[in-house]
Amino acid sequence: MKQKVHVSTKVNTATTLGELRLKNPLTVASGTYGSGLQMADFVDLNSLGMLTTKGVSLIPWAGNAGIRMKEVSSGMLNSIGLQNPGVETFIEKDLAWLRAHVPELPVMVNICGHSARDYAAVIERLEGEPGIAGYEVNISCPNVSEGGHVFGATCEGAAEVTKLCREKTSRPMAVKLSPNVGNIADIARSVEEAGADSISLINTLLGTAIDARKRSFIFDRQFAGLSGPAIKPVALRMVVEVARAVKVPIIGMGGARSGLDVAEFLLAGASVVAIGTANFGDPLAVERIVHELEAFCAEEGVSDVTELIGAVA
Amino acid sequence: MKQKVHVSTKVNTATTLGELRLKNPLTVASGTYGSGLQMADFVDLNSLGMLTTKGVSLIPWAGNAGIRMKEVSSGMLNSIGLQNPGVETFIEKDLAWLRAHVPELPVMVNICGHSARDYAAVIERLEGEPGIAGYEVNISCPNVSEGGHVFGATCEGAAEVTKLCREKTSRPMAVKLSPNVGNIADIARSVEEAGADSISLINTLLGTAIDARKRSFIFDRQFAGLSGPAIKPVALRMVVEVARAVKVPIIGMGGARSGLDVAEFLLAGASVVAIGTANFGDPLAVERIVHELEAFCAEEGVSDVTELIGAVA
Amino acid sequence: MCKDSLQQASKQKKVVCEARIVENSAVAPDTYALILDASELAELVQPGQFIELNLRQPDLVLPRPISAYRVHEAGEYGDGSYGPLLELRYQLMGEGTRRLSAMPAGTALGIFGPLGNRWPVPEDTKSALLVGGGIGSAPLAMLAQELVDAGCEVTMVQGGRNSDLLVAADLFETTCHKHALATDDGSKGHKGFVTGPLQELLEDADNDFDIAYICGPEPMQIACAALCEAAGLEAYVSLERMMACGIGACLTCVIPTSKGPRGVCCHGPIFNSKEVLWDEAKSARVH
Amino acid sequence: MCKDSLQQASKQKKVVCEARIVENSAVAPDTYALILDASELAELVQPGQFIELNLRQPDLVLPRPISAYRVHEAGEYGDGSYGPLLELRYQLMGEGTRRLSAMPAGTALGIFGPLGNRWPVPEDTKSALLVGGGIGSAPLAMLAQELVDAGCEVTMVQGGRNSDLLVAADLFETTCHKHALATDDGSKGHKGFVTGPLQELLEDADNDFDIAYICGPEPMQIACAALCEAAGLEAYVSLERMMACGIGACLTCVIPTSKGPRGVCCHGPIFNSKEVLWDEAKSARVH
Repeated sequence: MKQKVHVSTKVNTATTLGELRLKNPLTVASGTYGSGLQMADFVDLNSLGMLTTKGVSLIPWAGNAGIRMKEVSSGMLNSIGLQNPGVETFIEKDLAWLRAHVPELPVMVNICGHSARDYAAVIERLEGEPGIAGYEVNISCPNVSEGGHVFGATCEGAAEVTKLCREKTSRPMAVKLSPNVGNIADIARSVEEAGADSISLINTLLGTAIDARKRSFIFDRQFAGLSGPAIKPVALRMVVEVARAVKVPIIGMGGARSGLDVAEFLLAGASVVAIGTANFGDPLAVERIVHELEAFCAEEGVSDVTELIGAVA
Repeated sequence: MKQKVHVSTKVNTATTLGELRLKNPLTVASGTYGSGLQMADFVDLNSLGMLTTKGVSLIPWAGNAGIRMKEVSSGMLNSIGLQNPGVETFIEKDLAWLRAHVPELPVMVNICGHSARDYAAVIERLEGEPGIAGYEVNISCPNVSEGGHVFGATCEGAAEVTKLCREKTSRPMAVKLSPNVGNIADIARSVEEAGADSISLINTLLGTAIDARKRSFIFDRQFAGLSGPAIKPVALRMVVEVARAVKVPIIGMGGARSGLDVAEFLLAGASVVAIGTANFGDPLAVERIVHELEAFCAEEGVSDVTELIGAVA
Repeated sequence: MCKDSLQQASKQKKVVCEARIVENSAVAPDTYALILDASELAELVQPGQFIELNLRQPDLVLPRPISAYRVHEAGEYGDGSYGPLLELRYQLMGEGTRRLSAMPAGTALGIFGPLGNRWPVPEDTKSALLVGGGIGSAPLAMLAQELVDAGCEVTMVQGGRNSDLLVAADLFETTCHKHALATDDGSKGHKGFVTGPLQELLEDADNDFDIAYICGPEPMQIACAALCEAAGLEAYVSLERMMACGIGACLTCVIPTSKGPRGVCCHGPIFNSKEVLWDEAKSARVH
Repeated sequence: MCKDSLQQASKQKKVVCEARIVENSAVAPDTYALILDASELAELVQPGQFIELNLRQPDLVLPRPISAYRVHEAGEYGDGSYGPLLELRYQLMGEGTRRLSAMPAGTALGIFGPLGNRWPVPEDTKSALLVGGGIGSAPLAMLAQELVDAGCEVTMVQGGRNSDLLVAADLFETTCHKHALATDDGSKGHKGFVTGPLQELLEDADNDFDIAYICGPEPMQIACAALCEAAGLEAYVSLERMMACGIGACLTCVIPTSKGPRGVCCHGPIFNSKEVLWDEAKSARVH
């Protein structure tokens, strides 16, 4: 086994996401951390480089009926349905809490909608509110006017949402891509051209689970989103593909649960890495992973984590 | 915990794949079982419902350089590159051996090629040879004339290969789809229209692995194919989608490793289920899984496994 | 969505730590007693609350929520000397509990909590009716002890498939003032569901219950709550749903209530039975 | 592709069974002795062959190939009475071996084999030179014993990072007629690589080796094979590659040779050093 050399390299973990300056390259995958305040009894939110909130829609969404989660091999399927109390409640309660309690923490507000105008309207409403570092536009929401296909399934749909949102904000704006496509690089390029400042990927892989004894789907909506370590190889591959296709920075995610995983995502081309499913097993996951990443860098003589970004050969 | 009722239901495991009659719905995923003969010291090949061989090309393929496999969470990535000695050697050695030793076993010969004509030529060469139950056309091979994109990435490419192969054979012909697309149902329909008698899915998900300390890809070709339980939820979902889109039977696969998994694939719409990665950990996996499937059916009062096909609601 | 409950729960300190297994043994068919060395958490946990247990199995990405059964005072236990120990009772339900059941003493697990709300005890509670079904009796044990210690008259009605599955019956027999039993097979107590003895107790004019606490399989909870409500008795139930984070972040475990969707992990697990929309809730039942 | 080797190997019976751990203990830093109760397999295995061990960890889908170290005769062992026991030596290399190292006696694992070819011993072999590096000495132990039993003169040259990592040095010291040692840090034997004492032995006119058997890290095997070849000595090496099926089905572990690509699992693991195309093989090295 390789002897670990404990070099006393001082590691600078600070990174940037476009114009945003982050104290470390860790954020959380939208929906796994609430709007942050739910975690505050367990974790120091300031340990995050950036907070990404649960998706916020224009009006309250009730989310899906039936079972919402099933654990599968090295992962989980979820069918939450972006339940949220809507942008007004978000501003009044969550955002106010964040401003009051973690004023220094960059907050990326995740945006969802059932039409391109929905998304734009949420951003328009938030644009005047202080305490928001930027937006992450989730184009994996079902497009109600287009029969439920997600916006992220086509270059045109992805670009449309991006463009309308871009018009409403001068803040940094990430667009979060769906991985359930055959041309992730094309979609990334469309989104970049339409004005995204950064690209988040991957959202969950579309999967299903069946209860063989009941002969029924586990989920009322039949299909659900797969996350966790199971999808890490696919996520890494897509980050590599997108990093080669666009110039804007990438927020990489998909099954990362260790400092080594984060290093892999950085090497693949991500500037920031989101921890998702790993938060569930351990509310302190991000804190631990930041330490692991620092240790990895120290061992490898990396004095600045940004050295790793896109450095795979 | 549910009390298991040990009903003495006699279970008929026989099924069909179009005109083929199989003693049970189990086969093996191409490439995980050699051409069968390599396994013969360990397992009674006649325990399979059907044998699916490793891919056979017109001329010998050397396969990929570098590391060819990496274990990942609940799965593995492979980059074998369809190494095979070519159709002549296959006929002379492997097929001859199969005819001599397991004459009753339905043998599905998996076909690969770098051009649509390649595929057709392999089938043409095999068509006169006895001891072949049918072909499984793997359209996930890189299309050399189209810059390495796989045939299975587009409806047109998939249909073209299918059509040319169809012209060369009157034997049952399955087409094996790539899951790295956004429209699996469309591709399945194209392939059905072009003359496929059945559809196999899913091939591996495209992924990658990075050695963070070396800052390099694990695989010389950078990307590799993900298989194993990690992909089961995606595979099941795609089987459901394809079963709704086509009338031809389905050979389902992707991470199945137990009788319960097989029942889920059958319920999702598969008529036959292939065991892949699970063969590596246990050469007797298929035999065990057949028994587990029988036990499941007995417990659930299923007297005929074909009752399960597509029966999810 | 758990902002309200958060503000309330925030008053309670939370702990994320490592817990070593002190004992993990079968106490009935498919039923285990798990004693954990997690003293800070043991000191905090209230009757009805639960913890999340990270089994540290790489392929099982989610922690397991398990309700507190009781807290052992600091002192000697087995071969060692410990701070307060947390005891849980769990039943084999799937792969996670199966693996947990094979873990020997000394195994280190991740744990965080206490989570969720507690059984509410109005100040003037003089007589309480507890109804437990199967493993669902376990989350009532701490409550029974607390009520008895507070001078409250406690009646426990307990059901199970058979006499082996009357979880912690000895403890309830010792703790409670009255203890009625029912088994599906009649191997102990009333033959039939727990609703039989419950109905009798409710009809008995000598009883003057102030409140009912119900925990068990959902159909049993529904039936028992209906009987209590019909008798004009306020009933609280402890619900179970597939759960991920356990702390109100992911919205996996929501339950429809008359107040809107509520998180079992953060607004619950304990709800006033009248508020739960049982029919709507049915499609997300775990069992 | 393993048709030829298959026909050859077919003469050997193969076993797929369950094996219980009889002993699993650290014998040196990061190095473990694993004794398995798998008597049918133990009776079949030949020097240089390996087995595949299914660790029964749900997230680790592949079995672990490990070479046979030695076979203990049937009889008493520890607390029990056993048929022939199979002993392996393994080093912590990653997640699989890490988990294996934590498994107590009594743990049931899946096993299949014997796999691969064996060290070839030409009929007229009178004097053999064995060269082992690190954990790579282990697959030479059965061979050394076999050769000694056959009346062959056996010289073992063994290297390791330090004296602790001269795997099974005591056994070789007892078994072999000559035993030369080298450590990187000079803590035992020659200070430096194993090539030092090897070169001396090859240059010593008193030695008249018929054949050399080399096992260890690939760069060490290459260097040692080159020295042997230069001295006109036929050398066999035991190779390692990422492996899946272990039986010639999946073509994961191919190695480029002058005869074309060959499977380490089915044509190997043992190859004539002259046939291996070392430069081409480099990109698929495991370590």
